[in-house]
Amino acid sequence: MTEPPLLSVRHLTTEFTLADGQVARALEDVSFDVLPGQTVGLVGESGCGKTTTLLSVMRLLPGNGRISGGSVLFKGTDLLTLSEREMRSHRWTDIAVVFQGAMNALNPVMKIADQIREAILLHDLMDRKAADRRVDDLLELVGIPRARRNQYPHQYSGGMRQRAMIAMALACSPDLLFADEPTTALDVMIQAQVFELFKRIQAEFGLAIVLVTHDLGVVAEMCDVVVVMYGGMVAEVGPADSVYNEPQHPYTQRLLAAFPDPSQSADLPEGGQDLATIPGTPPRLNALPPGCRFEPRCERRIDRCTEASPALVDVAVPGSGARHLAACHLLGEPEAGDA
Amino acid sequence: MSTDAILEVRHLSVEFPLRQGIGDLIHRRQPKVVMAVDDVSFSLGPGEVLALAGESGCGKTTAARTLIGLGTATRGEILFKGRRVGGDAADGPAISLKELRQRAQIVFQDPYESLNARATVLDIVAEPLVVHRLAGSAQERLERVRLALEEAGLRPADDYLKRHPHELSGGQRQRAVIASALVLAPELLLADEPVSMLDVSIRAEILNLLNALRRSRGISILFITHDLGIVGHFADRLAVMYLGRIVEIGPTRAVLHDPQHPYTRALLSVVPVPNPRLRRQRVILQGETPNPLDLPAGCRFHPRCPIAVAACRTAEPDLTTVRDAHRVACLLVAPASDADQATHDPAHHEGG
Amino acid sequence: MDRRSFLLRKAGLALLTILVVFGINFVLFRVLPGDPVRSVIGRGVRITPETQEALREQFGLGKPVFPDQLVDTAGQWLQGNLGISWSLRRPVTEVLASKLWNTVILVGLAQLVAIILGVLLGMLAGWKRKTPLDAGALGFSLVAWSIPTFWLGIILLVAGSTWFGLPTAGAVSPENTGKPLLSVLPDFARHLLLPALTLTIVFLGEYMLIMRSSIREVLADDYILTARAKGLSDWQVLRKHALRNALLPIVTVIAINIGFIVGGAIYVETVFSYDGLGKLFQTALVKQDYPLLQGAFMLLAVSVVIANFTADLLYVVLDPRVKDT
Amino acid sequence: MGERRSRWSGALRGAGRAIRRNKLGLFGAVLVLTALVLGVCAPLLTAYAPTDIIRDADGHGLTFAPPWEHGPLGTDDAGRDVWTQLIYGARISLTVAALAGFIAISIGSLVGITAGYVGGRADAGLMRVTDVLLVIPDLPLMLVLIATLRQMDLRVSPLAVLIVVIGLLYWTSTARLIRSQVLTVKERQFVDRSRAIGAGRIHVVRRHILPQIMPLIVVNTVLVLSTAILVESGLAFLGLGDPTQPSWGTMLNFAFDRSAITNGAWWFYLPPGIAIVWVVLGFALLGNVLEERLNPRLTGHHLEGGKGMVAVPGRSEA
Repeated sequence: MTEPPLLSVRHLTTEFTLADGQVARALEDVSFDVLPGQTVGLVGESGCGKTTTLLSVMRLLPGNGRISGGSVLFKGTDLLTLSEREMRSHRWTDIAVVFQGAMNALNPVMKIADQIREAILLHDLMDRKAADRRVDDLLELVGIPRARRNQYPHQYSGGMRQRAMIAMALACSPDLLFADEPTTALDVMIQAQVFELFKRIQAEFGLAIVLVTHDLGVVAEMCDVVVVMYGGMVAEVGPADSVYNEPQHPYTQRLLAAFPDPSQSADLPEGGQDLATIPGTPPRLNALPPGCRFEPRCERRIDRCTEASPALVDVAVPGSGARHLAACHLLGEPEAGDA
Repeated sequence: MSTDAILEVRHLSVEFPLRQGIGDLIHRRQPKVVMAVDDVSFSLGPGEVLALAGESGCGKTTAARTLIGLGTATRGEILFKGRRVGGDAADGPAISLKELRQRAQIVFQDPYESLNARATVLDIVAEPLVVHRLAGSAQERLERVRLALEEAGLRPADDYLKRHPHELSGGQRQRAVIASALVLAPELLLADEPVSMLDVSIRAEILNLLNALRRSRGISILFITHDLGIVGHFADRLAVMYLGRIVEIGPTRAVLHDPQHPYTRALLSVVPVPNPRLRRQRVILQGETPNPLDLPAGCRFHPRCPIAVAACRTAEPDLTTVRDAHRVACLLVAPASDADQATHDPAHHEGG
Repeated sequence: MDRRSFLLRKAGLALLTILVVFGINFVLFRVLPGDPVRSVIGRGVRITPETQEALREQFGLGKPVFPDQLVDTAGQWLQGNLGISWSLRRPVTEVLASKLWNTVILVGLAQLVAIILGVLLGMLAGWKRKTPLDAGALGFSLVAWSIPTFWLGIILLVAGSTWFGLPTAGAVSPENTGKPLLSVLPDFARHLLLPALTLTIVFLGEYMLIMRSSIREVLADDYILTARAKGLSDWQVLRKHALRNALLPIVTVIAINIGFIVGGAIYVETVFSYDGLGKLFQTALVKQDYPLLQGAFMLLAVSVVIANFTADLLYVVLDPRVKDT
Repeated sequence: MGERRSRWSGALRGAGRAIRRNKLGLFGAVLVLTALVLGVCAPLLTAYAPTDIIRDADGHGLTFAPPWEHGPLGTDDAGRDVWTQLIYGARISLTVAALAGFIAISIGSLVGITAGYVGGRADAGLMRVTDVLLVIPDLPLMLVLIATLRQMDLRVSPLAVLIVVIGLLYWTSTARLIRSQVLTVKERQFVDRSRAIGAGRIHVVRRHILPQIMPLIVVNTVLVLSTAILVESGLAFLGLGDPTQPSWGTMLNFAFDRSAITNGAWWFYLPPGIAIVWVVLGFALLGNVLEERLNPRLTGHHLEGGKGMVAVPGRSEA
């Protein structure tokens, strides 16, 4: 903990006004850190708030969303205190995003090169000529032939669109890259290529990456730190190794058990074996449980679980120096002074 | 191949003619054809689960759709319990498409898309009974729908009958789809990526449900998937497809544990494993699957193959048996007689 | 589908449409009661038997209807010979040519203003959803769409002449008739104002409405979020990303509208006695001057087909993904 | 039969719910309904027949009498009661529009569903016809057609000619819209599933396609009806209505031709126009509400965030 975090999300709370006028807390008390050059996995099932976290940090929530509390410190500056104009100057130059399913994330009537160049020119980083050169360099970096720079998104394959999206995200040399399900619609081989690319650019530019995904396998292969989210809250956060091998939150435990491990499949009995399941479904925004949000599906619930929402407590192996936290009443209460 | 197979597919090919532009007509160009499925053969025994795996565009979905008559086979034949589907009775035992569709059912990938939003669960599950005029009275129909729902895990059934799809979660929708497939007590289930749209915890439930059905009812399942991570938990046999062809087929454990085809090896090496401690040697193929309109000569995998030799550019390999029922289409894989000699194992070419 | 196939198909459609219009004209011409020569020349016209014979020859009226008459008529029409107006006793082509420009200027001006204003206001309304601007735009659009063109013309005619002393009839004042257009420009503009305003209001409403919903759909697309994440301001997002994508439906609507624009011109020119093709068409209708009616119909249809094809070309320029829609 | 009815009523009930929830939609419904009631109850609301000539004490026709001399809306050039003509005109205008609209929607739906579901050559052929009709300028075509038909002494009411011509020309946009919707629905997985179960074409169209496009047909009916009213009034204004059964358009034709404007008889040319706007606006409002309900993409967008997004700024802590 000697190095100051690049991004520090503290007690972030975001609300949505639903169609029926009800206000729902899509994010509650979300806290995590991203150190420079680190890869952090934001993992959870659909509706757990991982994309909302990204949009809240970037302050790009839709019209019915509203950040009602907490802070987002980027290099010590609270992004939530900035004016809209100041916030705009931080976007892309400090934090860039690779969006999900790059088909719709790219403007269909604008040439790829122009879309990449746009951000460079917008933030006045260089003149037009230099920007064009930079676009060529970026395309080469992500492996798109120069001949295709002036094509339109529909002329690209899914994998190439995602590469173009990555080139675009790198255009202003950000320190932090959010990748929102960057390979969801892609085949495994293309997914492997894209992640290889992520690793390469990270090694080359030393940027930090926050990978938003539902795929526990991808997180295990890519990330140093895992943030497991459930129902708009952080269930568990810690080094990937600890979280995967010593999961503390009942949700993390069940989730990992439900996820098939192909490296183990050769040892399975003939005809396969049933996977562990989690009964029930994740909570809907319009019907959040009053206490712990996992309580209705938890087999180990106790009385307190229905009453109060648990806070994150330190569960790290003493002396390991790692920061491993989980939010569960079974794990005890947070000590005073804990973040 | 065994004659008591539920399903037998022989040399199935499916071609799609490409729509021609006016320019093509003026210049009298030959209509182009996409070979979606190319000379595919396999069989499926009673109570068996065969996984058909591959990347998008490999022809696995087209194959499944063709089996149930949602596509037309260009060549080859499909036999259901030894009876030729849509065949002429003069050529031997035949089964009509209508009867096949009563005894074989398909479950699609997207539970949000495969249910008509304006129908109730009762309408949806009862539809096969209505189409085949199988339930005499409304009461009997209701009873059979209830049974199917309970079997698909929607209990108590009465809670779900009047619901519309938007009132169900993703997992419940897929259960409703499965219930409507079960209502006719089929012998064969074609499951086209039935869990790929579902969250991890829900996915496990649906896979367990399919597994239970296979065990309790002895339903044979053809399981179409792009996810090699889940087949080990579920399938008895695994077939890997690439560009319309089966490149490797065999008992699941044999294929996963000892993949022979370089494509299978690469594919398996990049499946994400939920274990941060495991650092594997990964074979990442460069480029993308070639355009099926312009198939490479010889082995269609050779342009991306890490171990290709000159012969691969000209000769197209057939499936050859390496061990028992494990068959591979690769020139560099030794046939069964040499199977024990490890020196012929292509793994050594790769150094891994 | 590639661009060339798309354009070839559209060109084919244009040609087919012109053929169909010609066919309608040809058939309707023949089902009219009476002597076919008379229907070419007109009832009350006195002509020598020689001329009559010449005309009979020219339009092949002595021969069988199919194929000879069809071929002869098509030949005549292709040469620009559309017969002689019964009421005006001048060649139809000549009459049409003399009225064409007045209408082109009226319709063109109104469309230009309506498109520019409609796109701009519609964009603002769609962007500022649920604001007074949005509600106002929606209200105006719906009311403008609901008003019959001719009635709006009447209202504006009464209001304009009573309160602003604007002229109520003609394209220029009687004393200026026949003078070169440039020399009487102010007078021409005064006459143009009310009819053009009427047409503008009618089409403005529709363009605003389409642009409003089009921009709202586009703004819900993912690439808009990308653009915002890049640091673009809302206005930059609108201008650089949303506008061009939102314009595509407008182009389609304008293409479809061109036919209705002609209808609007007929109403407005009738109400304002504006000396153009629309008024001519209405006069021909009242006087049952069939050659003139059909000639005008042919000219209007061909203009619409050409304008429609131009809109298709524009669409190809705007959308790199041209597909068969 | 029961199922069929429930599908229709289902679509209509959905439409009804959407309209009731929305003030503008409710307003639109009120506008249409009042016009309908006035037309239906016309004989109860006036002492005259539309052709009756009002006479003064001397027996002269009371021409161009303003409302304050003869209530409630004065008289026209021939001394007929404008109010009476107006409410009887509602009958003509609405009937012509309803019948023409019905023809147009029926043809349009049939063509759209056939072209979309059957596909292939039927689709290509039907769409060529639609495209050509869509491009030919509608008003000139109608004028030429009606003029010729009249010349032919067909011995049918001019209103019948109007209904048929409008009905036969205004189905094209409906057909295109429904076809593209059918094409989308046809590709949906639940249609595939139904086919895989063994369902035939009729079953698929009845059980899956129709219920999906029914809301679209309802919206389109509303829009086609309003178009039909506008078109009828326009044709009647150009003198192609039935002078013995004046619709609102015919009234305006009389007013314009018989110098109501130069006489300042605004009570003659304002009410029919207002009546047309009244009804068409009613339909337009209904259509707008239904369309917003049909298209969920219109409910929100990415530029709406802005200033109110961060509610509690600066509660930063170390």
